[in-house]
Amino acid sequence: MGREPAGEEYYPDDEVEVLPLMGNEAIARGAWEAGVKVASAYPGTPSTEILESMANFPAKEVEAQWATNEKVAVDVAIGASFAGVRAFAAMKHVGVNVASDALMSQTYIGAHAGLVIAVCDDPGIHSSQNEQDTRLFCRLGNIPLLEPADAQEALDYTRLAFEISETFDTPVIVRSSTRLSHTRSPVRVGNRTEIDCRGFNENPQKNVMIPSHARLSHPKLIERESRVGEYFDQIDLNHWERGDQKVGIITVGTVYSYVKEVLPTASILKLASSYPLARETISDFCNSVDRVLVVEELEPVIEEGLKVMGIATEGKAFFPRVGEFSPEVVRQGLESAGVIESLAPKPLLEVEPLARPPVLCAGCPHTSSYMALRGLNARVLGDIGCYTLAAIEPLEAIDTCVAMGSSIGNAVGMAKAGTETRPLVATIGDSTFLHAGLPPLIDAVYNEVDITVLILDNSTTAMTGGQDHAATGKTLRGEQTNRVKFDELVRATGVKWVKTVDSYDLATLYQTIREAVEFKGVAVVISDRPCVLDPVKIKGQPFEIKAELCVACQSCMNLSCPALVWTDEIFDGHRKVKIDAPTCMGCSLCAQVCPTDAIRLQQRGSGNQ
Amino acid sequence: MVETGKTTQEFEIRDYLRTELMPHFMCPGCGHGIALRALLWAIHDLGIAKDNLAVVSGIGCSGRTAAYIDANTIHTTHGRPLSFATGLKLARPDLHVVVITGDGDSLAIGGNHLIHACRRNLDITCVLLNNEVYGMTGGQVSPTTSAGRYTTTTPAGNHEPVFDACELATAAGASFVGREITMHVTALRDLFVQGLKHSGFSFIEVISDCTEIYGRKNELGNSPEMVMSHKADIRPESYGNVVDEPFRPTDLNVGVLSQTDRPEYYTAYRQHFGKQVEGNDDPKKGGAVT
Amino acid sequence: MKKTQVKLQAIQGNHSSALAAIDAGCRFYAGYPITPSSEVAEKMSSLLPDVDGVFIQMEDEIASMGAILGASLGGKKVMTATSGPGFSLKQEHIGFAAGAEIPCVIINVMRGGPSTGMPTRPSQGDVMQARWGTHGDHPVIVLAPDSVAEIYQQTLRAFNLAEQLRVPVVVLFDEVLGHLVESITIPEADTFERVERKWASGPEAEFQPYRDSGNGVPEMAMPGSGYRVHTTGLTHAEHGFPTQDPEIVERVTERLFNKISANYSLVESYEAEQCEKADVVIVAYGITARATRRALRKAREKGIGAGLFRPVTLWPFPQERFIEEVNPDAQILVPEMNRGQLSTEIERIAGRERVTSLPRFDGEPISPQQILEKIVEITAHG
Amino acid sequence: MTRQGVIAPVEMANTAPTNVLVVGVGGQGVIMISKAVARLCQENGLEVKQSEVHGMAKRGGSVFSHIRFGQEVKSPLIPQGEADILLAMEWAEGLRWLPYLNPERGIFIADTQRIVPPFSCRDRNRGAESGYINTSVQELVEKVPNAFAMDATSVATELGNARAANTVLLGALSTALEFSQEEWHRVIAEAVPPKTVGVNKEAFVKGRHWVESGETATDFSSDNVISLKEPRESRLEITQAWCKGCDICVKMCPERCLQLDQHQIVQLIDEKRCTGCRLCEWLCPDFAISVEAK
Repeated sequence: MGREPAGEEYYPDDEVEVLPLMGNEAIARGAWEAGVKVASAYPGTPSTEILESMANFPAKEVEAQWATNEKVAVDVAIGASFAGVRAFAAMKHVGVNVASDALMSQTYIGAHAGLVIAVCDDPGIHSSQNEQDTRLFCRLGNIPLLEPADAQEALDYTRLAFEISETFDTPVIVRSSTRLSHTRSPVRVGNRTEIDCRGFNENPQKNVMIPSHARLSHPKLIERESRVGEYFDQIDLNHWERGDQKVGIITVGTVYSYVKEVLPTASILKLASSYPLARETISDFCNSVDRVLVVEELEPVIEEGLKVMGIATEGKAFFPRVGEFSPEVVRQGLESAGVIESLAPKPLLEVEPLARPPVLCAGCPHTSSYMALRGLNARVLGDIGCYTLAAIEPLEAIDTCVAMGSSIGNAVGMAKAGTETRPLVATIGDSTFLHAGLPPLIDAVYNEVDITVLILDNSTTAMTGGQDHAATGKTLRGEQTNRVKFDELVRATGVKWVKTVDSYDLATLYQTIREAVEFKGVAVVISDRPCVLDPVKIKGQPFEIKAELCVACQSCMNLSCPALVWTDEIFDGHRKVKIDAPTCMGCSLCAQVCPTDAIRLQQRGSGNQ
Repeated sequence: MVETGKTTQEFEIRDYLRTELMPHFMCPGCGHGIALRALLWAIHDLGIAKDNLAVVSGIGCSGRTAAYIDANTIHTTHGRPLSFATGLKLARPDLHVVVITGDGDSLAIGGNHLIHACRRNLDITCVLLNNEVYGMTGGQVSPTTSAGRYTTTTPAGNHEPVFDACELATAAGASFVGREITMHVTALRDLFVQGLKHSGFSFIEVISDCTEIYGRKNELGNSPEMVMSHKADIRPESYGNVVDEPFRPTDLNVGVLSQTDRPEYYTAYRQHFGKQVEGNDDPKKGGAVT
Repeated sequence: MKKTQVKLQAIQGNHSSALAAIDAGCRFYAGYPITPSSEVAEKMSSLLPDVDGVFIQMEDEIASMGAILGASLGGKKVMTATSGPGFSLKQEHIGFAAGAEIPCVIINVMRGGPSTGMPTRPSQGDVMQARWGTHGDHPVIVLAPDSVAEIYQQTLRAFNLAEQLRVPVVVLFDEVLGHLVESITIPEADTFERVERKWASGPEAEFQPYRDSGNGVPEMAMPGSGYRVHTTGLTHAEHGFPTQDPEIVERVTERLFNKISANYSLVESYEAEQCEKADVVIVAYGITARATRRALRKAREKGIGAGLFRPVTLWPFPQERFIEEVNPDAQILVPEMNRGQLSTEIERIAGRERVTSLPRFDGEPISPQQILEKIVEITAHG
Repeated sequence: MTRQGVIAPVEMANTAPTNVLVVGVGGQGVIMISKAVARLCQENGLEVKQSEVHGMAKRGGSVFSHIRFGQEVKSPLIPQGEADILLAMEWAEGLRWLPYLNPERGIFIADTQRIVPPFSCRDRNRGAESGYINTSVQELVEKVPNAFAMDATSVATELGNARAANTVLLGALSTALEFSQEEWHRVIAEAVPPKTVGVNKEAFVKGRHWVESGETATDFSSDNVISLKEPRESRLEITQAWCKGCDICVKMCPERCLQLDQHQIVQLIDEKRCTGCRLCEWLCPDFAISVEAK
């Protein structure tokens, strides 16, 4: 690369090592090198690997832990910072919503020891419920932001973030995105710098946010904003590439690489941060070119900043506010802005793509829960997790899905509205329940509503790849720890009707949910089976379909199991089904729904699938 | 691409019913109706003429099903249909004789007749509709009522051990023993086909449901739920070691549970006295089986 | 039938009934061994295979009775035989046969009772049970032969009546007759009438299995002949399916009795000997009738005007003939091997004041001397 | 087929980065293959960027990995029409990404194995067609100048481990890149589970030999895309007087197109969804439903 990395003094020449790292690994490495002592996170794609790779560093160096939710993660980090050690939290963009309560106050308090929060946005919504732009949160909370463009910068900026945090007494957010988090590129790594504990700063006026103290802090925050902006002007992070002066491109983060790909000769100002802006640098750059274009993913944060500064600029007039950028998107924007000529469209090889939506895994215990619900004609309030996939056909068993923990609260609201004639069932995963399901459950008990809560306990945080949580009995580092027991927890809230059922026992599950629905008041059913993928891949003896018995009714196909596919055999005009033995993990659900007894355990040695 | 598993001629159940008696008198969701369909379907598939079919039933809800079949039907006394059937079959080896009985009918009052019918191995197909209760008389305990279940005569839950009808029949010498659940209607049909084709005494237990009386009293859910729970109750080995932990351990098997090649009673009787059975050794061939 | 070529045979009463059954066309027998009737089953087991019939020993008397009803429904003439407790067990299905109108013949060789009683001792204790043994209102025909020859004749007749009237017919005799060996003449096959039941005819769609076909007896449907009917023990209408309609129930139940009374000339049979002018008439049946004949001779020798009225058809009792034949002023003596079962029936017909019962129930037959003494006693008082 | 099969190596000395797009379905080893290629490039002193999307990958979804390497790499994403090599572990996935392949000189290497998603088996009507892509090997070869379609899964299965199909394809790919076989074997050995090093090495050699021997295309081993020519409709007849409202048909209907009305009598609420599977007819204890195929 053509630039020198920031913080060069950390790299003694004789110890340069280059590793291929994902953006998330680089962020974790950066925090570790910066001497972080406490790190906490709640998993969420695309941020999950940050804490997972943090756990690869020795426990005596960094206390890495899963938190029950993002607010808890931030509070843990704040506590460590109060205690005088460098602290770190990581989350995905929507996690900031949960954490923001703490974050918006902590920004008034500042950071005694370095406090850095890594946030991974998900432009393009690969695996989220929205594509909110975290930069707006930074502006809202006056929290300085750093935006690396590649894995090297991810490491460097994270290290630097701790310096900025301590220098300016502020929490700092390092913002990544799906593309950066999951792109692997070579990274020059350094060593860990042990930082001495600063001890607790006995200063109630600074640390205790009561109105009188907060009123004093707010002006300092405003002042801090301009000081950090000035700092961004001074340090060599904003990268100015002088080129063609007709057009100057201001960009930030991963978008920079697309701009370079499409327009290698332009004048480019690649900012390190969208907030606070390096106003002087920007002014200089804008003065050096005839026309200024801001190329930024999602919201026009920089563009509006420039307009406030009185700089004539264009951006979102040509570039979309939605979706993930790519070289093609940048090219189209620059073409419509008249910066580059339209290329004659290449004769691309077009094929109508096959729809391959993600589905619940073969043997996923959630499948039976939703098969059971499907039969009950219930109004199902969904939540965040793999099970959200049950909303699409063929299960089509979820009516709403808002945010982590919303299901139960939504059910309470619908019950209070009193207009829904169908039974109300909130479905929520184990990890999600711990994350944000408990307060609304307490609310449901407190406000005496008639709802059923189905806790889908698969003993892991499956959607993000199988992370532990408070009810798995294991820590981030895989050590045994205390375990929350759902039935006891739920009873303690005052729920009178609690039953635990094996998720693979479809009939009992169906029956139990039906009984729960008939119960007047809050009823909780715990559907209990481990995830088939994590923490260990479960693989039982596969099932097979006796073709001669199959009547192609498609009952099993309603499971949407990836192991079930059509064959070329026809019964009464319908296609018969077969089981792909390597994919089948032997959960028996298809056999349980087959009305013709055509699905049997594969006899050993008879498999021809 | 091949079209498989379909009968050549469409089965239309009305062709086999006394439609003037419909709707039948069974309660909503009673599994006996499903079993009846499977039986008639099998009879259709085998090409057995209604004129050559005799259905003998006992007393109880199961006994009432026979009347709806457009065949030679005999609704006999409590527990005794097998005795009537024995006489009928010996008198008329050309008829296909099917007995429909219930759990109380065949295992309690008719237990003696059942075991001896099994022992003799006369070519009769005996269908036991097992709904675990005396439904007709208002829901009293039967020899197959599951442990702990409530009936009008087990107010504190059933404390008696139960019969496994199929094991009983096998031990008594029935040369064909099978079991199915109503939800497996096509499998049940196939089991009936096999049982009807079998030369000798075939015993087929159908796990049926009594929703209105037994189900309600024991909170077993409504009909679809009862039908589905039968599905979950059966054939542990079919569900294997559901990834290392069986989800519901039972020992109820379905399908053909035992089949032996013992001499058929009537054929053996004739041969014993040095006579050939009219037409052919195989009494089945006297009928219209194709 | 080759057996009928044998003109004269010395045979046991029980065997006699078996031979008659075969000659009547019985092709199915199901039974369960019980003293003193077991020889009937034994004989049938050897006779039936030769005539392409089937003998089966069932698991109990209930099943035996069920089996013969099944076979009868299949179109065969059928019979079973039993005694004592076995007859009790058969009652359930005798009722079924009465209700569903299934032709069948039941041999009951009476022994001492109640319960297991005295298996090897004779009795006439089942007279009332033969009539009222099963529950509900129903007709039954009971025939009471008094010799091995008559066992043969009445068994033949029992089949004819059963077939003709679609009723269960009981042939009732006691242990003594059952085991008595006498020479009898077996008639040529073409010398006696063998009646077949009336089979269904006419359009299948219009056929009703319990519709009066003219003489009160419905036609019967032969399985496999196209008439697919329903047979049930439940009270049923003409179409054969259950009913609880009071009007229909009354009509069909009435017909069950009417078919017997309307055809009573076929059913009735009795012997009246010097009854018209007698001072004393002995009403006796079965083995007791044979002792009575001897007592009568002695009484006449003593100058007593004594007659004999012997009902062969015990049930329904030939009441009209009795009134016709018997001197209305005669004293009536009813010797029987029970506590007076038939005598109450005679009291009902003749008036209590005229009837004297001579019961014996110690397991021994009534002797001529006993009867004579009683005749003398009655006439002395008279 | 007259085309010469052997792959001409990609010109790696070019200043522009070399673009390899590896695609497949979750669980096929797309990421593993990508890492191996990336590692090999990095060890040869090239700058490498490898970008992937997971999250949904484990749920049977489409998985892709962009690998870009050269003297200098900017964007981690390959622009459309600029992939030098498209390596597809699954047939339809290969076709999905065709727009990314350089139309003039791009090399297409695909396993003809077809993983039919449950979603493709959704049309329940009589005579329904599979939603799986219809393009045959022949059609593809006609469109793409440098297409190589091989039944890698069968090759790997013959070796005793179907999962080694990705290494078979890697063997084919290796002929397009100027790295030595020894280097390939080393990175593969590091990437795969220790127990499977042997079989993967064999798989690699098989794939490489397949291309070197001049092969270009294998036809499908089985055919799951045949269409039924006789779509038929079904008609549901409900004898209302016989129905007792037991709800069995409503609950057992795979298409959820039945419902009890206010009189507890079954009715068909969505005629279009009914496929005529007959379950309702079969499971009705009251014989109140019959299905007729028109």
